Order: sequence, then structure tokens, then C-alpha cells
Amino acid sequence: MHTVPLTLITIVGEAVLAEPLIRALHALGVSGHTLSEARGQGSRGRRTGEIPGDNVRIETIVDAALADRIFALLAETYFPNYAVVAWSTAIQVVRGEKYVPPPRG
Amino acid sequence: MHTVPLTLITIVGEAVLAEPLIRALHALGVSGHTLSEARGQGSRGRRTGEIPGDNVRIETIVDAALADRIFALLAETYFPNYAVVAWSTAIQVVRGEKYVPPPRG
Amino acid sequence: MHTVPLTLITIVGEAVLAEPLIRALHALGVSGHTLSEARGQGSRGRRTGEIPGDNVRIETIVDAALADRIFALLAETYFPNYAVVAWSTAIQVVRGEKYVPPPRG
Amino acid sequence: MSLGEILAANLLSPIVLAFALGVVTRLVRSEFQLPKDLYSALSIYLLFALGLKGGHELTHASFDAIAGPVLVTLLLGCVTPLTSFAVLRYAGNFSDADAAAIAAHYGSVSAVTFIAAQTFATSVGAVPEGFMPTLLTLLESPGIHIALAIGVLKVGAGQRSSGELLHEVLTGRTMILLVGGLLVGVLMGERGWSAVSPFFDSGFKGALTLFILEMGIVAADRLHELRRVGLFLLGFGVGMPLVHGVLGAVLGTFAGLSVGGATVLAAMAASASYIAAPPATRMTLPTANPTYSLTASLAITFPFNVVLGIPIYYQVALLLQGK
Amino acid sequence: MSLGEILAANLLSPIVLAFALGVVTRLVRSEFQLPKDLYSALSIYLLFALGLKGGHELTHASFDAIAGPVLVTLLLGCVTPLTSFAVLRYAGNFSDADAAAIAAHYGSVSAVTFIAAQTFATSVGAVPEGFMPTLLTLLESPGIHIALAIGVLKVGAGQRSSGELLHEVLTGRTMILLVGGLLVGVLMGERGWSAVSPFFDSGFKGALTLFILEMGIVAADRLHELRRVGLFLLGFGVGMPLVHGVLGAVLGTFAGLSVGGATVLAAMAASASYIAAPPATRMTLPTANPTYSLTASLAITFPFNVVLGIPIYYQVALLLQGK
Amino acid sequence: MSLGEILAANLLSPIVLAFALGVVTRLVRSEFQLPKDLYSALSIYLLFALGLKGGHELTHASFDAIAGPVLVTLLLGCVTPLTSFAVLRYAGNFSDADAAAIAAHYGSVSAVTFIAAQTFATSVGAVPEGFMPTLLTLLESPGIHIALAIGVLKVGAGQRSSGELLHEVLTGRTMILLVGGLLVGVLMGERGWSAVSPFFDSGFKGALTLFILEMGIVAADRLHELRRVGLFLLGFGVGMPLVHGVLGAVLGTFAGLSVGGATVLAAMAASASYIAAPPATRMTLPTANPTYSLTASLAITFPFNVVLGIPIYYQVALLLQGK
Ligand SMILES: Nc1ncnc2c1ncn2[C@@H]1O[C@H](COP(=O)(O)O)[C@@H](O)[C@H]1O
Ligand SMILES: Nc1ncnc2c1ncn2[C@@H]1O[C@H](COP(=O)(O)O)[C@@H](O)[C@H]1O
Ligand SMILES: Nc1ncnc2c1ncn2[C@@H]1O[C@H](COP(=O)(O)O)[C@@H](O)[C@H]1O
Ligand code: NA
Ligand code: NA
Ligand code: NA
Repeated sequence: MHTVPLTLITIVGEAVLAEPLIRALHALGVSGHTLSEARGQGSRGRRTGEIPGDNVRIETIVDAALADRIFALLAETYFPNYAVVAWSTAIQVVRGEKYVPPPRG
Repeated sequence: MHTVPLTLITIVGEAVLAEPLIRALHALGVSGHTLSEARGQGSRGRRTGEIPGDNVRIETIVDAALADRIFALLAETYFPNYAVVAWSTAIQVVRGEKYVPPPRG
Repeated sequence: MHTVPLTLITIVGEAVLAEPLIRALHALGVSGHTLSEARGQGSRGRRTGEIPGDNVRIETIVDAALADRIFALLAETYFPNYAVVAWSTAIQVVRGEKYVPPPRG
Repeated sequence: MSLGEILAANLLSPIVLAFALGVVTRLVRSEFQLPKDLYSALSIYLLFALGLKGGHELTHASFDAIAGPVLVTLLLGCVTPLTSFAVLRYAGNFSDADAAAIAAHYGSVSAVTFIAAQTFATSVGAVPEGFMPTLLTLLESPGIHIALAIGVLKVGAGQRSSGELLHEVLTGRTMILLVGGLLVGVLMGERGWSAVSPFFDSGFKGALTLFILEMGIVAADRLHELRRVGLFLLGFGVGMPLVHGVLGAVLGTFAGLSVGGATVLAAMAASASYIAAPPATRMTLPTANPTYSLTASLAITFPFNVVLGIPIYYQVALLLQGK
Repeated sequence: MSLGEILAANLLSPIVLAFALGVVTRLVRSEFQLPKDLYSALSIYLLFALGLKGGHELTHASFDAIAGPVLVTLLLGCVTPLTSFAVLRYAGNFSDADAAAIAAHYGSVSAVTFIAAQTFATSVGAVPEGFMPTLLTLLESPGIHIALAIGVLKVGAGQRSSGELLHEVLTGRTMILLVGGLLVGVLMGERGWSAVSPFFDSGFKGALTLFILEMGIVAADRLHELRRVGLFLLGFGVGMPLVHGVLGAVLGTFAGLSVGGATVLAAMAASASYIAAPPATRMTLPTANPTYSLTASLAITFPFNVVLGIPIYYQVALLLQGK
Repeated sequence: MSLGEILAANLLSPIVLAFALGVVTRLVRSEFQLPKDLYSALSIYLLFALGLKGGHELTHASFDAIAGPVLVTLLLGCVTPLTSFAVLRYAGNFSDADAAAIAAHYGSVSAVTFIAAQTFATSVGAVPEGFMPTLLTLLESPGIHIALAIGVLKVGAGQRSSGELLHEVLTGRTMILLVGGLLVGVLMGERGWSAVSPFFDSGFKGALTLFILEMGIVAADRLHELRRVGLFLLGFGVGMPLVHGVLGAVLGTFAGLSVGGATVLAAMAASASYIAAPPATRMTLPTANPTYSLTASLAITFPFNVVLGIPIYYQVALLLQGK
């Protein structure tokens, strides 16, 4: 089965970030995203069921170049002040051409 | 700690697919699956909270051969008409022997 | 973008395990965890919506040494009697230094 | 009251106002929506309450009066998917799959439209027959099967066998709660009903208001699709209900229903399913575009019926019965 | 009324009918179930309402009358886990862990069975004492601890220390809502109760009906396990409640309870926990097979008590009290 | 009744008892909490019911009487964020961002505190004016905007433009349900209200009790933060409400409100938002520590107002109006 090697970026952070983060991801050019609800605990304490909301877990499939731009955005805008964690995983995607932006230039 | 290298297949798609997809996976011989709820946005537009249902996120641990058969099924039956995305990740599984089908023949 | 190679451990198991498992993980020294709800089916049958609760899916980012200790704990304490599955994935983490315990000694 | 007065009164009913509030919520681009489980909980409550009350009233109904209405209801279940398919396929030039998919929605019925019609008829003093919820359960599934059968004949089956499909529709949430509620309602008698009615009867209209608020939100979420579905479907979403509604009022009157009963039967015929039909259609006719059927059912026909259609069907029933 | 008439009337009560509807839902292989949060919401509502009403009624109860019933309740909490363990281990040949795990369920109590018994007794005119919910809170935890202690002595402890276990059971949902509700109910007085009773009292039986519908579904989900648990456990799930129920009726009568009160105490003794006991057991005796205890409690004993057991215990109490 | 008697009676009200039970739940380290969707469902129900009832009562209100109260409410919306900021920044030495963030909470209003004040005033016979919910909608947003504007001027904007912020607050859940409910309530008239009031009115106080139980749990979850927020904030969480409450009672009396109305306006001024303010603040002033504002609003000021503040404001209003 033909698959394309791409990068899966996973971002876990406070729920209030969901909407601006997704807007920012799509502004950077991701072809889609998947969001699920989560709870968690990290350096900023337990994040669970409190009134302002739980965590969200956002996944987006991108190519290496876009992954880098997303990480740069996160590091600059979100990491300093928000409870957020992000990582990338190497994956193989079926019909992966869909997720690679058309060659520029 | 002894682990076995296997493949994790993740499928994200419209909720209406959950039941037939899981039936199809088990018919192909997966040893189990994990399902969680998700929302998302992709080439087929925003999928969130509308009446026919959200997305589901299905994970199954398989060996390479089974992964290929699953991808082939998805490409043939589901990709043409449904909002669905699938990828594979290389993982190391504890007690991984459980997920390898007994040698055939 | 500078990232750190680390290990993502994912544990899927019966909901009743969530609390003791998370306590055990933090006792072993993880810097955090993320939990989401799931349903599933495995060698111990369908686990869905029954009164004692669904499955949970716990993720924790750790270094290789800690990953090993976690797997050892799971194999010893949880695998013999509980419905639980665990695997590790190689990931790249932004601001990954946060998740590496300070050098001992 | 003139039709104008009735329409004005209907516009200020809690149901229409709550729907309007839901639409406004999205027009002002608010992120508000009901949690998914609350929406499900309300729909379970409403359907089960409908069934229980219908069952309780069925014990008081005269069974002579029911045979005719049952027959015309089944007739409507066979005719409405065919008229819908014909109009969409031949006048509207929709593909076979799309025409069949939309026809499956219009051949079935919307329980909330049914409830709105019951509430409306009661409020203008035309109390419908007690066995109307029984008719509702008869109208839900035939239309879906007939329309999808046409689709499958023309474009081939999707993932699901017709046995699976039949099973799915007959054992879906709506059928379980309505038919089950009816049976429980019949069996539990006066004493049972008086025990559970403070929960299932007194709260009904308030719970309905909250549910309709969310339906307004969900319908408004689809408003931006209106442009994509095209003018023909827009006209279909208003014209087809009018045709089916008048047909329902005529057949209902013919079968001996009161003005209230004929109004409700008309609204049932005119309404389009958006709960049972969508998943059944999605799996059986995967090449059909679900945007068409959902937008037409939910964002056009549902509000049309609730705001204008039901009062019109009532007027038609009045005329037909010479009152 | 004869036992036959009472049984027939009970079969047509909303509770039994809703349970049957839930079972039928699964027998026709419907996918329908209540959303998880609705199920939780209903159980929270029911337990808290039970506590509040119990607290309110406690303020009217004569405290002379309560000492005896408290003592026999605690006695039942000590005896029923022991009889259950003995029968399972020595007659049934279950392993130590399995016998102790199942005994933990039968030594504790099912709040829904309690409610069903209250409803039944009231409906046949044998109104139970106002302090019965107080007894319910006393019966929940001793049986779990005694049975699990036996298990731990025989097979060694699992993950959880006995302190943790005690804490978990005493601070679980049931205890917080029941004991907390009782206290709030006692303290808030007549004025407080009249403010909250339209929510917590009028809606109670209807909400219970919806909850029991889901219990029927969940019980039916386990029906296919009946074959795996074996004939002995099937007999145990019917015979043990009968024994404990008669014991409860005898002790209740001895302690001065009315026919209604003795019936409810009997049902409590006869019932098996499926909310507090399962997680406690799972962590303390991990080698026990949870299928046994859950299937017996939920798919055998619960329906047996609700359909047949409670009317029988009522007859026994009538006989004992010579009425 | 003396203040002492009133305080004692208030302590035994269902609201205060339920809050206390919630706190105790956490003190005994129970894991119990309401499912997230139940909590949301209750808050949606309460806000919409409040709006509907307010709208219904607005149709009976004399509109001469409303102009003055509207003006003083808007004045309170401008003054309370400024006093809060000044005290925190200059007396408390908080950073600009933290002072502005906390001030955004205290400049806005807590709907539950409002409801508690309405319930209290009615129960002591001082029925507030029917237009109080209208005032509630006016007080929610100005304070947030003023405080956050100060913060942005001093430390620069976060992620969100001021247009986005304004939009987010004005279209949040509270505003949609309250303002929307008010409009629906006004428009649907007597007939509409009598249809929906069994759901939205009779159940109100009971549903509130359940909601407050969870608020007690959530507040207690923050109790361990009390040490981290420091003594100054503890004093602020009690002292600032007292100052704003007295100011509210004075201005309300001056504007012609009854004792009941002045009490409720005082409680509104004294209360701190924990629904609309937190997310708005988090995105606009990301460097502010959310622990400060949430702990002060939820774990200090909310219980203070419900237990002691409201009876005190009532006494103040009595004194001011010479009764
Ligand atoms: N080591 C970790 N492994 C998995 N998830 C983590 C880890 N650390 C933090 N998280 C998640 O990221 C969220 C924010 O983390 P933090 O900014 O460290 O408070 C937490 O609530 C967790 O859900
Ligand atoms: N690039 C992507 N990254 C992550 N998830 C995606 C991506 N594209 C699509 N999805 C998910 O897959 C679903 C179906 O995608 P599509 O078929 O492209 O509409 C969406 O609703 C998303 O949940
Ligand atoms: N092959 C698999 N792939 C993905 N998840 C699995 C697999 N096997 C088991 N699981 C998950 O692990 C849980 C416990 O598995 P088991 O102990 O095999 O019953 C199941 O309920 C599933 O959620
Ligand atoms: Na129809
Ligand atoms: Na028992
Ligand atoms: Na305020």
C-alpha cells in the first residue's frame, strides 16, 4: 500500500487556547486538524474539570517545513504564558498527497 | 524491558463509520481496538456537533502485514466517499506477542 | 526549531485503574500526563459503557530510562490481572528539556 | 381568528421564539451551543414522554376510529418518498443517489415538527386524537426504505445490506423510545401515568423549548450552505411540504380525523426526518452529498413548517371540514 | 389482594415495564443507550433526592422507633457477606477471591432496589417508616469491607490498602449524596423542603423510570454472560436474595418495623450492590473475575428482586405481622 | 428578625447547605463531582430560566421605575473595576496584569450570587423588582472591558484584539441565555409563560441546589491555593465585596429600588464573575496568574456573599430605607 511519510504534530493545552490555536494553525496552512478533550497535569499543576475548562488535544498532519513553522509559532506565542505541550511523530499517511501543500513558485 | 516493534494504525473519520469500520477491522483479524471521540476539520469541511455526529478516532495495534490489508480496505471502501484520514506509526509494545496473529500454515 | 527526542508512553486500560496508575506514574517521576476517555475491545472482551466505567487513555512524555521503569511496573503490577495495553513511540518534543529529569548524582 | 392572527400568535409561541433565538445566536457568531449529552438527553426525554403520553391516551381512544387513519398514514409513507424522488430527479435534475437520499428524508417524519403541530393545534382549541403518536411511529420508516430502495436499484448498494438497514431504522432511538413508550404507556394504566406524569408531562413544553433553541443553532450552522445547495432545493424545501401537507390534510379528513388530527397528520407528511434518515442514507448511498438533504430538512423545511406550514395546514383542514 | 394479584400489578408498574423495555431494546439488537452523562445525572438526582426526602422525613420520625431497626440493619450488614461467602466458597466451589468478590456485592445494597421497594410498598398502602433511607446508608459499606477482608486474608491484598479502601467506599458517590442529602434534608427544615421538593419530589418517579430503562439495557448487555457464569451462580442469584430477604423481614418485624418498613428492609438485605462494590472489589481482589459478580448482581438478582422478590418479601412481612 | 436570626436562617437555606456539602465532599477527599455536561446543563437551565422569568416579569414592570436603576447599574459597572484595580495595584502591590485581571472579575457579576440574593430577599419577604434580571445583563460586561483595557494599556495586548474580546463577552453563554431569555420571555406573553413555567419555574430552586453543590466542590478544589494567593487577596475577597455591596445598596436606594431590589443590586455589585471573566482575561492578559482571580472569586468572595454578605446588604438596605 502506497503511503507518504509525514509529520503528526500533537498539541495538548488549556481549553481556552483551542479556538485561537486552530485559527492560527489554519492561517499557517494546515490542511486539517483533529481535536479531542483531555485532562492533565504538568508543571503548571492539575488541569481538571475546573470552571474555565479542561485541556484539549489537537492533532494535525503536516510536512516537515510546516511542522517547523508551527513549532516556532508555539514557542513564540504560547509557551511563555500558557499550559501547553507539543510534540511531533513520524508517521506514514494513506493518500498522503492530500496533506502536502502544492509546490510553491 | 522486552518490547515488540509493531504498527499503530490511527483512523479518524465521521462517526457513522464507527460501527461498520470496527466490524471490518475485526473481520480482517485485529486483536483489539480503542475508540475515542473527536471533532475535526479537513477537506470536507468542519465536522463538529452537527446532528449526524462528530468524528471518531480509532486506534489498532497490528503487525505490518495486517496494516497493509487495513490500508487497502480503507482506500478501496471508505476513502472515495467518506470523510476519513488514516496513518500508521511505528511503536514498541509491551507484551507485544499478544497482538501478532499466530503463524499461519 | 530545536526539539528533543523523547519517548511517548501510551497506556489504555480500564477506567478503575486511572487513579492508582497516575499516582504510580508520578511516584516514578514523570513530569506530567494527559488523560482522555476511550472505549475499546481486546482479549478481555468489549469494554464499553458498562457500569464500572469505560477505558482511559493515558499519555506521558518521558526519557528512555523512565520509560523502561514504567513498562516494568506495568508488567509486574497491572498486566497479570487488568485489561491494559501499553506502547511507546519515539517523538520530538518542543521545549523538551522540561521533561528530562535533572541529572542525578 | 384569521390566518393572519393565527400566524402572528404562532410567531410569538415559545417554540418559534426559541428557534429564532437559536438562529440569532449563530448570526451574532456566538460560540454557544448545548452540550452534546444535554441535547441527547432532551431528545430522549421528549420522545419517551411522547410515547408514554400517547400510550396513556391510546387506552382512552376508540379503536373504531383508528383503522382509517392508520391506512392513510401508511399510504402517505409510500407516496411521499415517490413524489419527492420524482420532483428532485426529473424537475430538479439531481443525480439518482442525491434524489433518493433527499427523498428518504422527506418520506420519513420529524418528531419535533409533530410535537410542534400537536402543541399548535391544542393551543388553538383543535385537540388532536389521542392516537396521533401511534401514527407517528408508522410514518417513520416506510419512506426511508422506499427511497433508499430506489437509490440502490439505480446506483447499487453501499456498505449496508437491506436487512441491516431495515434493522437499523427499526431499532433506532426514535423507534425504541416511541414504540416502547407507547407500550409502556398502554400497559401501566392510570396509576402508572399519574406517578410519572409530573416528570414526563408537566416539564414537556419547557424541555421542548430548550431543545428547539439548539435546533435553531444547528439549523443556523447550515445557513451558509444554502448558497451551495442552489435555488431549486430551496424551493423544494418549501413547496414539497406544502404539497405533502395539503395531501395529508385531505387524506386525514377523508379518514375521519378531526381538524386537529388532520392538521397534525398534514404536518407529519410535510416534515422531513433529520434523525433517523441521515445515518441510514449515509451508509446506504455513500455517493449522495449529505449537505443537500440535511440543509433542506433542517434549515429550510423544519423552520418553514414550524413558522408557516402548520398554521396553513390548520387552515386547510378547517376549510376541508367546512368549519 | 392475593400474591398473584400483587405480582400482576407489580408487573405493570412503570419500573418493571421500563426495565423490560430496556431488556427488549437489547434483545432486538438495538444500539440505543442513554448517554453516559445522562445516566450519571439521573443517578445523582435520584440519590440526592432520596437523601433530601429521607432527611426531611427523619425530622418527623420518632427516635424511639429507630434504635432497633438500626441494630438489625448493622447485623444484616455483618451476616449477609458471611452467608454469601460461605455458600459460594463451599457449596459453589468458587475460588477464595471470586467468592469474596461476589459476597462483597451481596453484602452491600442496591439503592435502586431500595427505591423500587419503597415505591411498591407505598403503592400497596404499606407506607414504610420515614427513616428507611437512613438505614440504607448504614447497610452500604459494612458488607463490602467484611467480604473483602476475608478475601485479602485468604489471597493477599491487591493494589489498595485497607485504609484506602475504607476511604474510597465511605466517600463514594452514593455515600456523599445519601448521607449529605440526609443532613441537608434534616437541617433545611420545612421551608427548605417546600422550595426544593417540586424538583426533587415530583419528578422522582419519572426520572426513576428513565434510569431503570437504562438499567434494563445494561443488564441485558450481560445476558450473554449468563452461560459463562454457570448454573450455580444463576441459582445463587435467586436463592440468596430469598434467604436474605426473609431474614430481613424477620429481623425488621422483630425490631418493630411496620409491614412496609419490613418489606423495604428485606429488599435491602436481598439486594446486591453494583455501584459501590465493583470498583472497590476490582482494586482489592484483582484476581477475581468481575464478570461473575456483575452478572449475578445486575442481570439476575436486580430483576428478580424488582419483579418477584419485593412482592414476596411483602407477603412474608404480612404473614409475620399477622395481617 | 435581627441580623443574627437572619444569618442563622440563611445558614440553613438549601443554597448554603448545598455549598457546605460540596466543600465537605472535598474535605473528606471524596472523588465525587458532577459530570461536566450535567454542570453545563444546569447552568444553561438556570440562566435561561432566569431570563425567561425576568422577561415575563418585565411585562408587568412599570417602566418609569426602571430608568434610575439602569443608570446606577451602569455606574456600578464603571466604578467597581476601577476601585478593584486601584486597591490591588496600589495597596496590594500586584503587578499591572494581575491587578487588571482580578479587577475584571470583580467589575463583572456572578449570576449565581444574583440568584441567591433574589431567593434570599424573597424568602424574607422583600420581593425584588421584576426587572432585576435586566439589570444583571447590563452589569456583566462593562467591568470586564474597563479592567482589561487598563491592563492592555499598561502591559500591552495579548492574543486577542479588543474587538474580538468585546464580541466574545457579548456573545458568551451568559449573555445569549439571559438577554435571549429576556426577549423570549417578554414576547411569549402570559400564555407562553404558563406553558413553560412548570419546567423553568417549579424546578428552579431544586436545580439550583444541585448546581451549588458542585460549586462547593469546585471552590473547595481551590482551597489549597489560598495559601499561595496570600493574605492580602484573602482580605480583598471579603473587604471589596463589602465596599461594593454597601455602594450598591446606597445607589439602589437612591435610584428608588425597594429593600429587596437594593439588596440584590448590592449583591450584584459585590459579586465577582467566574464564568465570563476568566477566559476573556486569560487570552487578553496572558501574563496574569489565573490562580489569583479564580481563587479569590470562587473560593473567597462567592461563599462570603452567599453566607454572610447578602444578609448584611439586606440589613444595610433596611437601614438606608429606614425600615
Ligand atoms: N510529561 C508530560 N506527558 C504528557 N502530558 C504532559 C506532560 N507534561 C504536561 N503535559 C500535558 O500538558 C498540559 C500542560 O502542561 P504544563 O504546561 O507543563 O502545565 C498538562 O495539563 C498535561 O495535559
Ligand atoms: N491534516 C489533518 N490533520 C489532522 N486531522 C485531519 C487532517 N485532515 C483531516 N483530518 C481529520 O479527518 C477528518 C476528515 O477529513 P477530510 O476527509 O479531509 O474532511 C477531519 O474531520 C479531521 O478530523
Ligand atoms: N490491538 C489493539 N489495538 C488497540 N487497542 C487495543 C488492542 N488490544 C486491546 N486494546 C485496548 O486495550 C484494552 C484492554 O485490552 P485487553 O487487555 O486485551 O482486553 C481494550 O479495551 C482496548 O481499548
Ligand atoms: Na414526511
Ligand atoms: Na444485600
Ligand atoms: Na461585581
